Amino acid sequence: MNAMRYEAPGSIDEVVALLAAADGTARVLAGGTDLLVQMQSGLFKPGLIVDVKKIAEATTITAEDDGFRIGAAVCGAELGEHTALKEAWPGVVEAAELIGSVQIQARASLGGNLCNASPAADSVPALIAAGAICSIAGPKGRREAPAREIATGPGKTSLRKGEIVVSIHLPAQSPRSSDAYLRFIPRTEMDIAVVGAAVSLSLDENGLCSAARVVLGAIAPTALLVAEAADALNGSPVDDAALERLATAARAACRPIDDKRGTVEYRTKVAGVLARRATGIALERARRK
Amino acid sequence: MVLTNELGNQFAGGETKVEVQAKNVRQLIRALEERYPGMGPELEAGMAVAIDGEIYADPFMEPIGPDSEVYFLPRIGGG
Amino acid sequence: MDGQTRDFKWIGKRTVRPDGVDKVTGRANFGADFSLPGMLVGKVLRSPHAHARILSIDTGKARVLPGVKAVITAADLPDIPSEEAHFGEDPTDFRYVSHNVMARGKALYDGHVVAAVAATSEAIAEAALGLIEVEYDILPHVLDVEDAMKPDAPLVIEDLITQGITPTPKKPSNIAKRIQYDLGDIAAGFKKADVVIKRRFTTKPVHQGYIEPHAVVASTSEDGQSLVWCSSQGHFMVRASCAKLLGLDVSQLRVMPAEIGGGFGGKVTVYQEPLAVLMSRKTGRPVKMVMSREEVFRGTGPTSGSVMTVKIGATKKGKITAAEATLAFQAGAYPGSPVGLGCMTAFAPYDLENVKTVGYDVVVNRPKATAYRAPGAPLAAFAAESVLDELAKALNIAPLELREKNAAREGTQAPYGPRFGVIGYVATLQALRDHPHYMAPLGPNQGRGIASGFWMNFGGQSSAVINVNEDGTVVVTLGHPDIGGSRASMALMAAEVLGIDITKVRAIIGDTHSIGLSDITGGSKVTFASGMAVVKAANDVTGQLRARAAMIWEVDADGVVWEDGHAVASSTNVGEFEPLSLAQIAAMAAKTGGPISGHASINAKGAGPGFGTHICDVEVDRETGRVTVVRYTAIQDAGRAIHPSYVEGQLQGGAAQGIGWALNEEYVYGDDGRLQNPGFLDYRMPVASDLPMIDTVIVEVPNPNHPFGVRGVGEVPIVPPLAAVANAIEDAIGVRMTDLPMSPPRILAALEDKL
Amino acid sequence: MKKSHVTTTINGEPVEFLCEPQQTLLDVLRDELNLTGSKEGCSSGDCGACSVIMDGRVVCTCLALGVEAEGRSIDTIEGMAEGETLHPLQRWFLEEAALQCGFCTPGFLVAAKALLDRNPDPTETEVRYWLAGNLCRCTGYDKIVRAVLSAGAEMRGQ
Repeated sequence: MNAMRYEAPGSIDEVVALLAAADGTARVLAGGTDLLVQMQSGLFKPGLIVDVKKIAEATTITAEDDGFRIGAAVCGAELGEHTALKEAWPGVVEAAELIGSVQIQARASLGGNLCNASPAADSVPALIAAGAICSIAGPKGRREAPAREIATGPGKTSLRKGEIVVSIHLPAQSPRSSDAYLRFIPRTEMDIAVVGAAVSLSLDENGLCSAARVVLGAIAPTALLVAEAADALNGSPVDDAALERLATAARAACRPIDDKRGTVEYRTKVAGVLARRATGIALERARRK
Repeated sequence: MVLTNELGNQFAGGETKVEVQAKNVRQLIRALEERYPGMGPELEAGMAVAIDGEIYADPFMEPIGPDSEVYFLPRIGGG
Repeated sequence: MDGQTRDFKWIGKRTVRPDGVDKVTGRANFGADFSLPGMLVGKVLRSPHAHARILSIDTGKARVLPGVKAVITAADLPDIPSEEAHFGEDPTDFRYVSHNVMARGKALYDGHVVAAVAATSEAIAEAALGLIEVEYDILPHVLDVEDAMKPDAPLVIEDLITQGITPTPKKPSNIAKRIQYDLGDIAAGFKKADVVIKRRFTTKPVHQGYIEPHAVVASTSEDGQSLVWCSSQGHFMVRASCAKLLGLDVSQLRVMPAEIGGGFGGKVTVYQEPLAVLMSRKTGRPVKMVMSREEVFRGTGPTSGSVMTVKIGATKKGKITAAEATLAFQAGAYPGSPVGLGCMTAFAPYDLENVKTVGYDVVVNRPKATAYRAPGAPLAAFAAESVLDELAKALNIAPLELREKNAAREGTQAPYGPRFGVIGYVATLQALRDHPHYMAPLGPNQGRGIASGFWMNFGGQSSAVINVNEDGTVVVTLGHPDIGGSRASMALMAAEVLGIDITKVRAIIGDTHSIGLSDITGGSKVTFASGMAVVKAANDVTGQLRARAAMIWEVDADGVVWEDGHAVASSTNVGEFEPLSLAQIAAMAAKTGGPISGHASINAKGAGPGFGTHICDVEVDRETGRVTVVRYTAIQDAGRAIHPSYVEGQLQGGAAQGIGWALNEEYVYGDDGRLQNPGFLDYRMPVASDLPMIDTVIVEVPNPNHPFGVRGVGEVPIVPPLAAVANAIEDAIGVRMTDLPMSPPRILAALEDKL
Repeated sequence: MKKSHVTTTINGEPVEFLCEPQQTLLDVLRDELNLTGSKEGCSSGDCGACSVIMDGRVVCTCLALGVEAEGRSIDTIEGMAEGETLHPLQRWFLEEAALQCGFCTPGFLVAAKALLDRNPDPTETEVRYWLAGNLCRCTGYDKIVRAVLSAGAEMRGQ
């Protein structure tokens, strides 16, 4: 009977040590809203669970060189209650808050959402659009990596054995800049995204788009940073013509699969629609900044 | 009285409108059994009966008037 | 007891339900909330294949695993003969029920039970399942109803001969039964029509979606007596099924009704109960079996998916001259889909001269279809009410007006034969015309649809006992499990007849040893049938109370009447007596003959058919195809609303299930015949934020056959929504959706085809 | 396998229990502590019938481990009434017939309490989105939302 061991260490170093010593079926527990579903459905039975919720660095939000360092285990609800973070990065916060119900929001974390590496993860496109950088601890010490490089395929990450994401840093928000995230689900809550679209953009003094990042979710094995979509916005007044080019570029980038949540054709069409709408929201927010 | 299409086909050579003399359901089923051998058990096993619009799920001695309209129906269930 | 006209003291009051406090405090015990000392955990092994012959099952390793106390397969259950099963349900066959509970020879669907174990812990039971080696010969499977009807289709049941076809076919097929109802001359009817609309519809299987998974605890003592706690829609049905499947006397089984966490028809049959009883008998220890949500979806009955064709013809003035429907329903692995009921109800709200409905009950490699709230009617109404709407547009007549022109009334001949008695369909149409929703303005991309629905409702066997306690309080014991609030209604009816305060009345559900046999809770029959039994039992009590008062007053019993909860001398020449209250008489019960108890066990007849008309506004996002219900009103004839809140609750709950069925609910199968969405994440039922408030209008056209005029209300509400939503979508974007669910991808595709 | 010893607070009272590390908090509440008010509808966090309030936030106990309760404060449905007097939400659910079968009711009450504790005057839409994680198949949600709004009004002294 492969009984499971549970540890809740007080420091990152202890976590790294535990993971390094584990026989390989170890898992990190933050919110557990993906991990426990997988365990309950008998997908796998980990030999060791390392709970990181006792470690301050992983469970706090701190302002850092006027950006934000978010603990990997901070839950979505807490992000929603952080007014300064919500003011600076509304797109990231609304993406985190769309993950599941209020009950899930009380537990689900950005680190968990990122490392579970689901192609349809809601927070990941917004993190990538915001240019988030992850702080990773492992047997060989600390390193940093952009959020974009974490997921490498469905359920697969670039983390080496024994490494964990400790916190996620969001850069300072520049003036006349904002972000937004939208997803499509058949109902109004509780579904996994059929398509997700995150946009972050900046405007220059006369309202032209000076920088943009457009990231789509659930339309490829990992979240996809679509350069052509950003090019469609850069230098434009983000008018209808630009939005049309953006939508076309978004559709062109899609490589979705057919599954019980959506068909290739449907996801591609809706990706264009959401990219446009998310850009509209980000634009409107940026103008108000 | 009127038989369901299914019964009519199976036992009465497709005929569904039948005139029968009977004072209650039991006598009716006996009369039908005589005229169309094999129909009796089928009626008793799983059929409800409607007499002048009233549906009886477990028919037995319900009275039938001289010019009553009688229908046999499958037992009505629910969920 | 003429309960028709005079105003009532208790009937119609919105009292708190007797089982309410326990439910809001978490005290109420549902199926999985029981546990007993020494209890084992039971688990079943399910076939992973859509269709396979079972060559061998090797349970050797599982049996010897420490902690495993019993391992059973079909060999441990008697191979019982075919026999019709009747519990107020569509007739099924005990042999098929047994094969569905435990596969015999062949596993017919992904999730079909092939073995079961009982062990000292869930972990050990799970491990034991892993040690059972089953050798399968995988066979070609068929899921789609039309494919299954083809002559060369793989046979789900090798020796199945179609019933209802003469001469009886020789060659076996997947068509278990053909059903036909006729009225008048269909061909002549279509000749007289100026406009004829014909449409083909398809729907997917949907699940009842009750939040409580099936759960049972069974315990057997050495004298062969089994105690069973389970949540079901009929503990007498559970008793009878277990007895039949295990070869026991029904008296060897005492089934206690736990609170039931929703059923909607899905719990009118047995799944694990016989296995838990069998394993408790083999081990001499209690066995608890609780399904996981995945098991509920894979292994318990959704209602049928279907392919339907409806053709309706009408004159320019909007008189329907002919209506024809061909319905093919999936029955799942064993015969018994509700296609017959679909045929009977498709056109029932309308006064038609010429009708022809043909139904095919088709077996496929899917879980056995089980009843789901007005079984078959929502499908048939989706097709019929959609074509009616299209006909109205073609004739340039308002959909409501077209229905008014053809509405069924008293004396109308139903498509399945008998003439309707007093019915309230026209009253629901009038209530719709008067309702502010009907003329309210609509916004951009919004549309409005209406649809009507019918269910014949059902009576059946019902028992009630009313015991008068020594202090004048009263306990009403009933035999049907209470899901929707029937204990509240029974208490109200008892209080009304006895004339005492509602707080003096407790209503409980008796177990199979302590109350007379009662059919399943379903067919919208409980308030109707149980109500009749309660009224009869209450009259039995008042009769005894009058006799006791007569004894106290030393007068003849005929001289005493029961009024407002008191024995009263019928006239002054009987004598001058102070009226005696129920409590006063109860206090003297010992002296006047012993405890006072009223009984009634009846087969309730004269169930009044129910009619409903719904109106729905939707908004469609043309760029993504998402449909949002922005306003919904459900109107229904309840005959008499005993407890208005719970009648409203039935209308609102049925509408919500219908909306889910219309928009997003479906079983998704892979090409391998395996279910891909056995969970609440991807089986998309409506959540709170998906729906608006659901307004209700209760019309009351009393049913003359019931002391208080009651008609069943539980099932009609799910019949209209499918078409109401479809008609609203057509009104919003001009696209006639004929396939369910009307999910966003399908709406978007239909919009693009239209461009 | 050695069980873990957990010290926690449930409904305001100190509680200790032993549990296997892989046992969920829901299994512990129901099977070890006999608090069967929290129900198991799906074991995947999709139905909300197992909701409790843990450290002020409403969570699904089927997606938390029993050992995670160490040092935390948990409020279940069993602790919602104060002795004989029901919580206003419990009363209004009864008053407005906001339950039929009652299986989802404990989850709804606990979630609604967490809402009103945080947002005493929610709009209908806010109530519906907050309760979107609690599935109900009997009521169509109408009377549940109305009961929460009514209880909120009473608790605000209106």
